[in-house]
Amino acid sequence: MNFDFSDDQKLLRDQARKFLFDKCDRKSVRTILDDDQLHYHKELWSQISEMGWTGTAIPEEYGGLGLGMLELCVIAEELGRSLAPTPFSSSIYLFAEFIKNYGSEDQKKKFLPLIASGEKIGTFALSETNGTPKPSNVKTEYSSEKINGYKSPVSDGETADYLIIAANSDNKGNRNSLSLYIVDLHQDGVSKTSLETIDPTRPACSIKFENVKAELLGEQGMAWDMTENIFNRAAVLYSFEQVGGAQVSLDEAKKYSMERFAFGRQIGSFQALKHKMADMYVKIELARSNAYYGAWALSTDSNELPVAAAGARVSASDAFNYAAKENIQIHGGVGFTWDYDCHLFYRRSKLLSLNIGSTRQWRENLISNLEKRNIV
Amino acid sequence: MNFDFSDDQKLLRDQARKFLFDKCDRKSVRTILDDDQLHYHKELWSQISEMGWTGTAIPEEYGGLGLGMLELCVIAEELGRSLAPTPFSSSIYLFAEFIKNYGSEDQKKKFLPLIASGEKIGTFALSETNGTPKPSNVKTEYSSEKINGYKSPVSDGETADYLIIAANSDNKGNRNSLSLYIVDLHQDGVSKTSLETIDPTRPACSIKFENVKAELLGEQGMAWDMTENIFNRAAVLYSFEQVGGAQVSLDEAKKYSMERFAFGRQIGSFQALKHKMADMYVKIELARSNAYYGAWALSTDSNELPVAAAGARVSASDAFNYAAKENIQIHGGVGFTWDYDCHLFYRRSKLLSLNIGSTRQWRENLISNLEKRNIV
Amino acid sequence: MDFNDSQQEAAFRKEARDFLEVNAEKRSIISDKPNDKSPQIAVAGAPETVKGGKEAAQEALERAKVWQKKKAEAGFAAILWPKEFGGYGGSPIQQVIYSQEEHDYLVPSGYFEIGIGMLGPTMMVWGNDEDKKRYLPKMITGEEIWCQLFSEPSAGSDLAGIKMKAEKDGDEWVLNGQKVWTSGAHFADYGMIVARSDPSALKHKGLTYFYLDMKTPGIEVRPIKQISGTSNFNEVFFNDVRIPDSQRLGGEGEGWKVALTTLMNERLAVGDPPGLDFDQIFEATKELEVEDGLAIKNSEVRQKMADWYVQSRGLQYTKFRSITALSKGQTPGPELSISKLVTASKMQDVSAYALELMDSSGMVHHDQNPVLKNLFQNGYFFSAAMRIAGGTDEVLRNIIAERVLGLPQDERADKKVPFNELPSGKN
Amino acid sequence: MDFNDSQQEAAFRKEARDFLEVNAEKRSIISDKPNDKSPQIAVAGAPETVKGGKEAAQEALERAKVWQKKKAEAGFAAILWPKEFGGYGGSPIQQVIYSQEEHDYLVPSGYFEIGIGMLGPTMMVWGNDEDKKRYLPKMITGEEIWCQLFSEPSAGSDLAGIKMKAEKDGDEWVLNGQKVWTSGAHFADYGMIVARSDPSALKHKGLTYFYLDMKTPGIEVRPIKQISGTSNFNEVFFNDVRIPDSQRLGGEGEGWKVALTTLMNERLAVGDPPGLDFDQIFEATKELEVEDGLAIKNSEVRQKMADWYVQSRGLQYTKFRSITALSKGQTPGPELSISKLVTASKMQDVSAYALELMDSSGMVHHDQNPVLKNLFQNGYFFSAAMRIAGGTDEVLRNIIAERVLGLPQDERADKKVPFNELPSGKN
Repeated sequence: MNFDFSDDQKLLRDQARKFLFDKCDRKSVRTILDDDQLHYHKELWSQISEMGWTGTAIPEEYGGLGLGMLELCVIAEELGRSLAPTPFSSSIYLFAEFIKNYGSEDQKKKFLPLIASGEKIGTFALSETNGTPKPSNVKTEYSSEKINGYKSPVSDGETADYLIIAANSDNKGNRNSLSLYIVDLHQDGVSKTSLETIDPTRPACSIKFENVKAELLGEQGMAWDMTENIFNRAAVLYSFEQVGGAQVSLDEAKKYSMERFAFGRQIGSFQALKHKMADMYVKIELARSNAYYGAWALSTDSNELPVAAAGARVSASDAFNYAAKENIQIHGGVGFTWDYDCHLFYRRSKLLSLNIGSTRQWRENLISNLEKRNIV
Repeated sequence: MNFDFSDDQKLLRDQARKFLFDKCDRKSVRTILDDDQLHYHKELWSQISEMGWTGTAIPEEYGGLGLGMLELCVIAEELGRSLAPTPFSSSIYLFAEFIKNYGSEDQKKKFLPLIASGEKIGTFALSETNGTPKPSNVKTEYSSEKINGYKSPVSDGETADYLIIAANSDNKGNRNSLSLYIVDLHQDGVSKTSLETIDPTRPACSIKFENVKAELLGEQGMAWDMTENIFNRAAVLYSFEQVGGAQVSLDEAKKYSMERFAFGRQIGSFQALKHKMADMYVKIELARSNAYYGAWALSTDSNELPVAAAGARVSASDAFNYAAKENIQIHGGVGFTWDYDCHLFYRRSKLLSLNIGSTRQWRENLISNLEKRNIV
Repeated sequence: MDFNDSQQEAAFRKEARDFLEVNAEKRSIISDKPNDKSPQIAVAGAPETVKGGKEAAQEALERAKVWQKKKAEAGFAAILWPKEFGGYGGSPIQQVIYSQEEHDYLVPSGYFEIGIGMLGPTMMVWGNDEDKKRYLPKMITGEEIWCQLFSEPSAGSDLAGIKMKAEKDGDEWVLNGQKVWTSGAHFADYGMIVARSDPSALKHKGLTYFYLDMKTPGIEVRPIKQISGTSNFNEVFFNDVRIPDSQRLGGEGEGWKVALTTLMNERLAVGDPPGLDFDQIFEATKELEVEDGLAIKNSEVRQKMADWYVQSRGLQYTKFRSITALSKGQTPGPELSISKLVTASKMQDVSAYALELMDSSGMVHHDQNPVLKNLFQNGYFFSAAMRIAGGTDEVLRNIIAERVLGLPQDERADKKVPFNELPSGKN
Repeated sequence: MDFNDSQQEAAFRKEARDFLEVNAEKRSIISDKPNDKSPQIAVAGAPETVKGGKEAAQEALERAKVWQKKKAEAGFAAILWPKEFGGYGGSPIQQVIYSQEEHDYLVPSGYFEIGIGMLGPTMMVWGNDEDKKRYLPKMITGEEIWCQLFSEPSAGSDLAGIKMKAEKDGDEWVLNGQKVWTSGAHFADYGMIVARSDPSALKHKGLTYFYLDMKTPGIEVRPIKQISGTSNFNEVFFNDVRIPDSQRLGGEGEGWKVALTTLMNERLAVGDPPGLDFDQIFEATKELEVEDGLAIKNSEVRQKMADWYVQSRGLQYTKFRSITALSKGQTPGPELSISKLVTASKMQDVSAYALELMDSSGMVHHDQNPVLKNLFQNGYFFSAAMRIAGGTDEVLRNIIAERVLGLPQDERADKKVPFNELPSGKN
């Protein structure tokens, strides 16, 4: 029984924590928050790319470090703790994973080194409407080697050089008519419109495609299956970001409640606040354990992954949403000011629980996969 | 604006409270709880019948007092407070209301005086299986003037003289194939089996029917519509019982928390307990207000009744379930002993939130009726 | 039980309605003007910063003053105040009726409520005749706007923890310190303030209460930017602010008593704030699609909606019960204390859930979001503030437990020790 | 990360499995023997009263003793104890492995845990050599059963509020008072007890700790009937019970310190109690029908189930993390403190919800109810007790806040005042 990260992985975690503590303080985060024109922290991005984080789980032959998914989990937790304003998740958890898992040898050779070095940034686009994405809601089309259509919101779309996009390869509008394509966003016919997100440090845009060149990724008609699998993989990584953010929310609530006095006492001595923090702790520990299980399933390519990933995501979303929201509450008046950092976590927590599908949708996934497992 | 009971109604409430305080103390309730053979408190039943409570909302021409539904609401709240172990609700909220609203003149003349005087007891039976009752789950049949089938659970079935029963009048097994019938339970072919309920002071049994005589109530094929309407009416009355029970649960929690000391303090001075009781109070006030609205709709035959009744029931079930459960918690160790009364309320609260359909089902009703109202 | 007005009530309602029909614009429905439905700060007198900067804010203020003047002339601006100060001399039920009617119209709000609802009544009790004659009528007409300077960085939930120094110097007082969460300080003409005149007395005994001109030298007002990006509140800094002793209300050391008068006059509920509630999410679920079709047809959505419906309507009917008590001349029970507690958390839950239903589009703030515009995104931020402003959830539960249910107070460390010996952390 | 045993661990597991395969019956699945799945009291050593009255209870006790003897002979009864007292001299991870394996079998439980897990270790620390030699080996073999006499009517959550009088009379002590919530007092041969030897000392200073023979004259045991109708606990009355001073453990006035040894030895989690959790309601939803078909296909049911699943598995994986720490020779973190807190409320919610899904049939208790028999009806009652026994939800949250998170203690009124001057109400 070894349900823990290895000493090497823990060392990596400590290094990452220290690095981000130095290079990604709240002031850095706020430079992105406060400036509509900045979509990510370029300097930080260069630095973490130089350190090889972007290539953590990319094989050495494609320019990566060739470490495993567990190492990526460890880094994800630290990115979550520090609220790092970079396109790391879009480019690494999504774009790179799609290419790594489904790209042809040529595609891997072409894209992975650029992504691993941080030189180029990739992202993924599925949603076109409000509400739960369904095959029938995808109107974007691929025909005559061109993409026409519209995607919104596209996380990190403004920053991205490449995009993986789901589009209809025939007209049926069902699950099997959808394929994935790789699009170079630096071409005519691509028009981006900025969107304001609930967390401006994690931006998004909408993108219109008019006769845009694209190349097929993976098997035709398999977009939905591939997306489910990569979303499962990403869900585990995001769950570590969420656990990281939740833990800091609790830590800061605790710190404030011990410094702040009311009625002649530390406010952290009032049961109303103590028990709220105990509840945060419980949710975070459950989430952490579920995330670990997800990490195990991810790192071993277990067929438990669909259940483990959904469990990790549901638990982590719940923990971070709760911790971020009650962190504001524990701070009282200052908690809802712009100057205090509580809202940074409140924003991030909600964004992270929506970006690859709502928690509601992941609960549904969880039970579906449990049913399937039961049948098998 | 007069959103309150009248002075006369309040006087009736005070009298009822005083009467039940004297005649229906916890010892009386426990005589029924502790004895498998006793299904209701006969002496209490005689007394409340003599006082005319059973005839409150039955017109004078059929032997009742000819008061209104508001008066019945007032009495219901007191019955709920005192945990009265009688078949009042089965006989009055259900059986009498069915006859009053849908009976022929002959049926009213025959049954209502017997019910109003408390001489005879009636009840109603729909469910045959576990889970949400649906027309397709009703297998009981009426043909050649005879009922054959099975009903379970039948509240107060062992005590009842008469039963209104839903049965198929043709074989379609859909909503319109169901009719209601009145059955005299004192006849061959009726066999009852005792069931142990979660609240033995509110008993139930299963009943098997073999070639049992029955007479049609109301229009053929209209069982489901009539039942929905009478359940709506009963839901308001039950919501008053629930509010009454919830209020006593809170009162007793409060009392105990002020008498009991731990760590050198009244336990009611700890925020964990204070805030729990504040939450009870909030739920109870919301439930009371929703019940009042239900009472208004009931007493004015408003077409708001379906929405108002469902709202009252959902809110009251929530309040009583919460108050009863946390009353145990506030009592700590003694709270889960047989000797303390907390469990009487815990039992009753759950039973009352299941007897005419689960709270879940009533939430569903509420939204359905809101949708209908929106369309109209 | 019935919902009809008495004859007199009906007559008054007609009067109010006639006035509003002529002088104000009806509130639009949700889908027409979504921004009108943006949640407003529900605590007294905190108008959302008007988008468009200072000029737009100044214009909005002027429009509000024009409206207030009309309302005052028609007699509706201070229904409960005695006629001698320009009030209507009316009853609480009339105030409720007017508020109900006004709720259907788009009228400026958040400028005059604190003065008319809380500070004016305080002056009526504690001011001298001259002061009353001078200040009260202009509160009603909107010519002079007042703000309330109570909260401080270390006196939030613990209202009496005030540190603002008031030192006597001859016939004057010198104020030094900081107030915070002051609604409307940036446009107020006058304010009422509680300060600590004797730090060596017990916490509740060393306070004194004053009113002052907000243009008095040494006062600096700085807006507080909130989580929503807008500013409803201010910090107000006092640097050797000198005011004459004649502006004291109540005796030296009696400040807490005077402050209680202010706090107990929190105005009667004046209709629900135009907010984000069951009706809005009900609309949204008719537009949004989830995995198995329209959200409103989904069982989980329906179950949640039902709970919000009974909370929302339960509060409304609770208000009806209070109004009934009022219309019978009784004091309403403590039922209203539950309103903000329930409403704020409900709004947070409803908002967060609506974003869930939008799935990844829920991330997108602002007018690009087609469902009910940015209503739920705004609500997500606004509700977090609403759970705190005007009494945190925790303070409200304590109030219900202690004042409504009569449960014992928390162990209090601050009752028997001189204020300047109380532990207070670094604040 | 992997879930495999080390070579040594695997060998030990095989040893345990071999023993169990030969000597015990595999636990049946849910639908075969529903009563085996009835929730058991999760606190140490409280076997559900056996249905069928005293004789059946006696038989069950005898069976348990037979089983315990076998287990002790095989070395598995006290894996953590040193060999000199009949233990296995094993490691915590071995204890966990054995418990995991035993969990799959139907074996008697609730008789010996308190002795082996808590009282034996207390004697090892505080007893003299003679006592240890005399009593410890028979705890393991099950020849002598021990109970823990700590709680009192006014010492529940407030464990140190003990009033039981211990008065010294020459070489003897005279005990007078009442204990309560004593598991197994009705079949125990010996007990350990904390009593107040000096009421004028501070609350935690005036206690003394003893062991005693439960047949000592003056002891009366009365079962407590619980909400479920069964009796897992007892009241124990002491009327001039005389015990020699030689049965004192620790010094006079050191009782609290000794008691802490007992409390800190709460045994390692020994596998989950066979209970009522996600798996059970998952099964039920495949049988029950709601308005739109099978419950498992209903969206609201699925959403709720998902939350219970992640709670349930989250606890299980948290335990894996602790076991990992154990297997590396570390002390597990405080993660385990969350287990009962989460489990008890989850069980109450799951039970109540299952009854909802049954609709009116949920009212019916007992074997007539065809879905999973009376599992959820029992769970509805049992969980209410589980949220209290062994530390209420509120005490557990306090423990997490103070001991895990390091938050400040509540204001304590009882720290500086002699015990007999503390307010204590009528109890």
